[in-house]
Amino acid sequence: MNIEAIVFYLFSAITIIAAIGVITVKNSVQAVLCLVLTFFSASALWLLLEAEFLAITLVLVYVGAVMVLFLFVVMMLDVDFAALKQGFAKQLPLGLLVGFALFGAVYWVIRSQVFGTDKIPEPAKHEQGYSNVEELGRLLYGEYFYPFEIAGVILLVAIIAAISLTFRGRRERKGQSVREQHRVTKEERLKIVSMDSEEQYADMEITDTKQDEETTL
Amino acid sequence: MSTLLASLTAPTISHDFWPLLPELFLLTAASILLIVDVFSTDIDRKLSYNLAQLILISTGVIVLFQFPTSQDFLYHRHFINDPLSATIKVSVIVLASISLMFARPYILQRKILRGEYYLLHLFAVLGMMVLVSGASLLSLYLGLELMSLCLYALVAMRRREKLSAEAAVKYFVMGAIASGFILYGISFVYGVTGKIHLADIAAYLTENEASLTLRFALVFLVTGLAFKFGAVPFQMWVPDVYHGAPTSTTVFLASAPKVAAFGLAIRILVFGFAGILADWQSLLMILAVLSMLVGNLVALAQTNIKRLLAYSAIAHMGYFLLGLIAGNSEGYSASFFYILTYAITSLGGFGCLIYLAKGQQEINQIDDLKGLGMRNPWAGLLISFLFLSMAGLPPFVGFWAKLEVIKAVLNSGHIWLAIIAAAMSIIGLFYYLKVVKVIFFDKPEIENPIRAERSLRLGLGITGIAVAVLGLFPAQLMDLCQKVFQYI
Amino acid sequence: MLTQIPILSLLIWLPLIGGFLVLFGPGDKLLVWSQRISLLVSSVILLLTGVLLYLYNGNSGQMELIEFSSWIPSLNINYSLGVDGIAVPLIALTGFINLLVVIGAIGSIKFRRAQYFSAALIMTGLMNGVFAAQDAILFYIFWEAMLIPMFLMIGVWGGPNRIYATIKFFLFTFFGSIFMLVALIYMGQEIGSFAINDLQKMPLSMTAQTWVFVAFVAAFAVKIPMVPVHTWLPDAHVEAPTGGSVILAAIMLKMGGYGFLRFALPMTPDAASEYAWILVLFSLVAIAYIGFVALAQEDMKKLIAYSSIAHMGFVTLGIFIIFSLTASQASSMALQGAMVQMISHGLISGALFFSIGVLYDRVHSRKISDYGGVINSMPVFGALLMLFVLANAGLPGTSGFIGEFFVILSSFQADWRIAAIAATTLILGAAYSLWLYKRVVFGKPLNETIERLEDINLREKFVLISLAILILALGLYPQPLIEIMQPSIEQLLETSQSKIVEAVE
Amino acid sequence: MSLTHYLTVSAVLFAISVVGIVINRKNVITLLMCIELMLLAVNTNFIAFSRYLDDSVGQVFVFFILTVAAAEAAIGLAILVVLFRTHRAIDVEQLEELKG
Amino acid sequence: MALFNQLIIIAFAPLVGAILAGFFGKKLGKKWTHRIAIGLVAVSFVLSLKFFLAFLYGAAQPINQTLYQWASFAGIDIQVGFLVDSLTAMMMLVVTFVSLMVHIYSIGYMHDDNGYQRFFSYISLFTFSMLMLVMSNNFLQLFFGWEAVGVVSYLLIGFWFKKETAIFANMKAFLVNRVGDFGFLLGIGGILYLFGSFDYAPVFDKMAQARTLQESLTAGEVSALSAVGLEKTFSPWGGIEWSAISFICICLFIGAMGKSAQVPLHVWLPDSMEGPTPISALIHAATMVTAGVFMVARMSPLFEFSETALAMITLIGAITALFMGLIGIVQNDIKRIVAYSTLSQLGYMVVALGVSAYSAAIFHLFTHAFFKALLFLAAGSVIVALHHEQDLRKMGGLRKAMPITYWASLIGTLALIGTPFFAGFYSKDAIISAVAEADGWGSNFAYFAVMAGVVVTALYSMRMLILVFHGESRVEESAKAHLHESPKVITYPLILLAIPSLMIGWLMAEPMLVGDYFKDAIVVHQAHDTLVYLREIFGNAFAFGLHGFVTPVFWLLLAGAVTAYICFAWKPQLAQMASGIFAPIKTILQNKYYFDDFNQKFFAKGSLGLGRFLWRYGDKAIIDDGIVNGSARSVAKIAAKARKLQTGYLYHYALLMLVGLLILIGFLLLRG
Repeated sequence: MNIEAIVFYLFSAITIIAAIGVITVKNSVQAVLCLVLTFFSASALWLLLEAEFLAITLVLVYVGAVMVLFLFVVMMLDVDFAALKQGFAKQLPLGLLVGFALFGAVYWVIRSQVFGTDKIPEPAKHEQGYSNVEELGRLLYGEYFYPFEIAGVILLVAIIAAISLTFRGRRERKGQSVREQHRVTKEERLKIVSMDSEEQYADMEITDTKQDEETTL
Repeated sequence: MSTLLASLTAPTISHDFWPLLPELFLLTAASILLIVDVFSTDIDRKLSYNLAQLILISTGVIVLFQFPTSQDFLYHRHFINDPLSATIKVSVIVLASISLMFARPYILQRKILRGEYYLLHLFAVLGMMVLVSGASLLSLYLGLELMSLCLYALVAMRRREKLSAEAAVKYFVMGAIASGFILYGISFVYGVTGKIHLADIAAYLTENEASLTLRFALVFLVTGLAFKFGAVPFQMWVPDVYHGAPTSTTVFLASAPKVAAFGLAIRILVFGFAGILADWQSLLMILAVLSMLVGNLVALAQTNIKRLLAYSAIAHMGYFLLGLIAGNSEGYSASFFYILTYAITSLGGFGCLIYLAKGQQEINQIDDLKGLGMRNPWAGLLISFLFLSMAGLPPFVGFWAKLEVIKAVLNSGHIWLAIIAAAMSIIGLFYYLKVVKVIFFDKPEIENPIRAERSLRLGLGITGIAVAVLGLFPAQLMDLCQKVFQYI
Repeated sequence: MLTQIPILSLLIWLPLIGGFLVLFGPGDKLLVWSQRISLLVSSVILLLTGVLLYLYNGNSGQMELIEFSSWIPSLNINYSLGVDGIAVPLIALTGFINLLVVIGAIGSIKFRRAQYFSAALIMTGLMNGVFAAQDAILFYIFWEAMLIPMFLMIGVWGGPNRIYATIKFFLFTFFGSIFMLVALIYMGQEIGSFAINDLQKMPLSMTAQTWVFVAFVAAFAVKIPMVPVHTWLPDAHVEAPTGGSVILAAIMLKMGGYGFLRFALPMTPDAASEYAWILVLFSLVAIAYIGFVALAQEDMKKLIAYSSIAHMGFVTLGIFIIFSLTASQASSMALQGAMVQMISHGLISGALFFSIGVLYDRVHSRKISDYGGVINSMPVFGALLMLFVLANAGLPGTSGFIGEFFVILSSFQADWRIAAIAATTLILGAAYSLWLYKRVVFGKPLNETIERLEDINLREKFVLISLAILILALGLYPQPLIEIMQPSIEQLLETSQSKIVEAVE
Repeated sequence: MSLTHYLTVSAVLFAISVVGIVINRKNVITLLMCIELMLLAVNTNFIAFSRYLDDSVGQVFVFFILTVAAAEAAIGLAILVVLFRTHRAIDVEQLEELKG
Repeated sequence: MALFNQLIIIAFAPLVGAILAGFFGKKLGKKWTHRIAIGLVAVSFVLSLKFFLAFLYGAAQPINQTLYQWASFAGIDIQVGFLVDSLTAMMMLVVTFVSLMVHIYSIGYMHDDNGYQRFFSYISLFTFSMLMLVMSNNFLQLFFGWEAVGVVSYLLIGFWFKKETAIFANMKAFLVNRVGDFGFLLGIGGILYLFGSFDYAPVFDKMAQARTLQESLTAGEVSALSAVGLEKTFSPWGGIEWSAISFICICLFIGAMGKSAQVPLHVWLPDSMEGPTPISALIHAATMVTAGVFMVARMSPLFEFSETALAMITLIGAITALFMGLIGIVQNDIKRIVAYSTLSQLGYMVVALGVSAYSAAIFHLFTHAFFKALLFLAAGSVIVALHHEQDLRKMGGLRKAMPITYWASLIGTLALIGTPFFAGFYSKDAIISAVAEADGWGSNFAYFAVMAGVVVTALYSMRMLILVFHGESRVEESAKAHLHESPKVITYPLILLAIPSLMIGWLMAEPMLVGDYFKDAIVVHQAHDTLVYLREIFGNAFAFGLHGFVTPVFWLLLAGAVTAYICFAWKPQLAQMASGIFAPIKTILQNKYYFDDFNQKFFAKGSLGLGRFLWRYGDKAIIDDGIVNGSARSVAKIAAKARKLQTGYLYHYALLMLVGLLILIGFLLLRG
């Protein structure tokens, strides 16, 4: 067994165990950390596969940004994590069954008879001086400029969407909408309630535009 | 002369960007709108709305002006410019425009952020345009994601509404899983063929026998597609999202993305995987039968009109798939016709809920339509047109749609599918009739007539009348649907 | 000059346009306007049917007054119209009944009257379309579209249980016709044309014929209706407003028979001949079984509805007995009988439903037990109803006799036992008709309301008397009608020869 | 190391993510993480293929997936925030008002 | 004027009368209504008489001409036309004459009725229908007339529509007749099947050919029939075969049984007495009920070829003749007695038909029309005089007050019981002698029945005469005060009818019974000719009348009459005693052999019950609730179940998605 195999098996094991951790640990913060670990070890595997740029990107972008965002949200949301006990026991057998079935099905098509070394031998390692980054850059800015642009738009959309969803801004302005005032009907303005004679004015309600209930973080 | 020769022979880096003009225009204009919106002080964002409509219309006009007459692969074959893509683009733009008409009063009443709402619409449209022009699995994926991300956000836009948030979460999670499936499938396609361009994959399939792995990958792709269409058993999100989303979003969600998804399906299945037609045919058959069955049956048990329409949408996807199953250009054009007309119909179908909504009060139950025929005969009539069209009754356009797909499926020899489709449409008729019944036969609780915004009336009028007029004169649209498949 | 006008298109579109005009016109706010327009349009329709009868030559038995324009070239579906001797009388009947329905509605419909008129007019246009269409898909469109106004008519102006009835009606009919659509599409896409003429000529293997035939039967048997898919009819009739019942009974049921003649027989003759015995059997069941069931009814409309089913049994019997007949003479007679029965039943059942409508407008009950001795206060009505009831019982000299007579006699040629069962209608028909009459009209006035009933007014008189005249005229001198139909029936018998081709499959 | 090895690892990851989604009844965040896992599996697949096919396209694809996944995560978390604001919880089991 | 135009006038004049009276009666007023109606019927009568006389003196040839083409297609021609031969001419005479008398009589009888004009319209219409029936030259028109008279009879029985019994009786009459028509229609179906035509002429031609063959070759019936292509048979079920001719004849006779009220389809006739008396005379005695007899005689070429049918006819006729007469003895309603007498006499006619003595039957029909109409009208006269009292027990001793009526009744009764020289004698004696001659199946019983019938007839006839006109008056005081003879419009018809009742027998017996008056209309096979003996002994009418006094028939008659005299006039206690002794028989007779009860319980209640059962369980329970709503329900149930799958939980959704994926994968793997 060469060093490559040892590294492969080591990081594969870590990846898988950490991934299992992600879905099993009770605490969300721990889960995020497990995920971080998964990413780390996965990036190691990617390095084995000579995808240096992506491996580093994974660590930088994913672990550095996305996972931090996750952690941030987990921390920010005032979630009672005690209440979020993992109650998956009931689903577990079924889930495992499905998981195994899925894995079995996938394995059937990737088994070594299909993708073994005899079928697809590992290509030679890249020569010295080969730059993965350069290669990718050439592709991205050349052949793949069109998808690249779209990816940019996607990020823009993500910004807009995320902001518009979470943006709370100023409290709703107390501005008038002439349109709404114009359209209000008699029924909406005044609700006449039949009432007893002694409580003359008590039951009379004026239903105006309802004030939206504000929620705070 | 020599320059011309040179340009032909030399590996050129420069590109002709004219075919991309609609997308570029839309993107640029949307970005401008973004800026304009930021600086707008009008609480109603009237300007933004008008601009958004203007942008859509202009984009549509641009597409029409450079309507392609041939099939061109551009930009390193990531982009395809053909009549099919142009037609879908135009129809998506039209649908989006009408759904904005419906959306405007709705979001105004509910204090949904206006500018962003329009923007997300525009970007969703952009995503769809990218999607239908995608010639590689990568550009298709990106287009799909662009569209989906906008839709996720649009579903969640009614931020104070519990149902809206719930729907958004469900939609997002399920959608992400579906994307994951598609990607997983794509990874295997790439792994087996080494290609991500549709044309290359098609070429690979003509040269090689499809391996089990590739067909396996196909299942994942079909699953993803089925999810986007909302075909059984990947339909679970449909009723919940249609129900929980703001109605204005539902209007959009139920129309334009379906057409775009049709483009996606054609690109993947026909442009890429025509070589293993028999495989995806049989997969789609299962989906179609299940969709027709489950959609119609469960719709029967609904009291909530949005859910009813959602299940009916599921059922419609079953019928729609029949055309694809036929596996020839006649079938594809039948499906295209089906999805186009269905989109218009469902636009109106959901739109009418906005039309009927009164202030903050939502229309949810079928019973809320009570006595509509009396309160506003015109609206009652138009809405019944829509529902009867969905039921596939002549002389409305839904009839032709059903006729075409049934013809296509009969043509391909699957008579049993046609019979199931026919049998299921009986159940379908029942719940549509229930709605028509409520509109015309039940006594309303409130007698006063409905006053609706002009844009609502316009939207409902356009869809309702389109359903009837297309029903009487479907030939042009049918021809168009056939023409766009002439390159296949 | 008359030959230049597209008479069939006019017959279809004029009522449709008129109907929409009334619908979108001022409605009940300007009721007089709506009424006048409806009456005007209806009269013009009747006039046009007169023109149609004049223009129709009918010696060849072929389609005449053909109109053709391309509609959907990609599917080869065309706007193609034409009539033969089978369609012409039915169109004439439609125009006539429509006018009566409009006139009848003036007094008896109390709300949303303009919409009622428009529903009646639209339905008339669509029904004319059904009879005139020469393209299978065009036919289907009219066939289905017609359900919508009828659905609304029953649902809006119907009785207490109208919603159940109208949905049942719609679903039943749709259930049948959707399979017919599949069959038509199947045939159409096999030969690439939906022209009825082409479909009739198209060779089909026995298996294909069987399936197509089953689909046709599903559609037409429900419509006509045959036992055991008849149960929508009593419900629909009972709940429908008078005009709705009249249209339903007088014309819509005929479409089933028309469909059998136009589609099932010529397109799938071999399958039809193979399975004719089943349909004959069910026709006989309809005649005998429904006769007894009608006897037990306590609701006037239901009774008439059941009697309609029994009478339509003669239509199906006449149509399908031809496969057991060897003499062409007898086949002609059977089909003539079926056709005459359709026309005559249109008149008689229309008249009966109008009569019940007259009573209902006054007493607001359809229960037989709420009546008795009506003749004391309504002698003219009683006399007319007597005629209708007797015609319903198949009295010679009225139109009700001819169809039954022909069908019984021709089925005698096949097997006297069939004729014997069919002839039980003589007894049963008389029993339920006369018993109804006895309970409702004869006797001492049941109560004060009955005693004070007003006899029919001028409008009702017009409706009932014009029907009575036609019923008698047809009964005493059916030859003109028979002459119109005969060449087409011959033609039909010719096209209904075996066309089996064992296609290489 | 054969291709199968790498693919198997990613298949395991894929299966784990799927099982995670199915068995998780409480926390929506976990769902989001499972989705990230799923994408990781996909990416690993792509990179492995890319390596063994000796073709950079796979890596380019992964690049885009990473981009999209980031955007997706952003929107997902935004939705999560919205959810939390309305429900005061991110409990999956509470998300059952829409059903039937 | 061409003969054919005269025929048109004969037939349609009453129709015009009916239309005028019916639609314009209110405007015309009573007087003009009856003037017009009577005038038009008189026209018919005069022309009919002319035709009759022409045939009587052998100066006319049968006329067979088409009026118009009713329907014509594919080689089938159905027309409306007239066939007038001696038989028709006689029937026309009877119909128009009796009708005229009844018209006149009705002026008095219906004087105060609100429906005066309606009544005239109806009876004119009836006359028209009856004429169409007898003058028809084809089966369709025959059926038309057949049904039309039934309808008018229906209308007239229910003329007093407020009377519950009347409107029950008329429905019963119509329905029972419809049972007969059922057979009749099948018979017509058989005719068309066998002969391919509706017209009489080709049918009779074919039969004549067969007969010639049979007689010349002395071949059997079957071979003669097969020689002309009529050997077809029907098989009701495996193995059994009926000859087509027999089948047709029996079917036609079933029609005749309905119309001519033969057991067991006789039940409607007594009840039909609920109608006004004039129509009982016209329809239910003289004309309509004899239509069956007429029809069988008209079809004699057919019936002659069916021994089976003839035997059946004999049997049914004999039963009717005897047993219906018996019921007459115990009746107390004056009209019902006459009605049962009519039944019995119809039985005589039918027996005669059965033994192939068609001319005897028709002759009896002829004479019976006069004297029975006379009896009815006389009874009507009594009823009017007593203010619509019909119970014998409230009459008696009316001879003084109503001499004309009395004498008319007496003549009628004597004619009915067959006193020599009266009209009934000739016809009845002819029948009895023919039955005596007959040797067909059942003829022995028939002979017994007709002989016993003579006694019975005498008994009930004399009983009625005695109880009404003789003895103590039992009339109620209120009526007694203004008891007087009926007005002239009533008595004149009585007188006019009494004349033929007296004389028509010896005037007509010679040409009709033994002569060749019917030579062109009635066909009798030589082997069946039962009137041979009569022809031998007849001599002339006077001699035959004298001969009548020495036949056993006369003594039987006398016995009956004397018994009646003893029991009801001389010693009424005897009647009491007899009714005590024969109590069980009396009960049976009073209950009319329980036919009505059986019909009511079995057929009426039974069909209604069956209808209800089929409706409730067939239509409602099985089809509607079971199949239609049941499938709707189960679909709804499945839908509700399927709906539960949408639990709302994300993990279920994901799970289902995965399962779906796995299913698709599995499917693909299985597909190979």
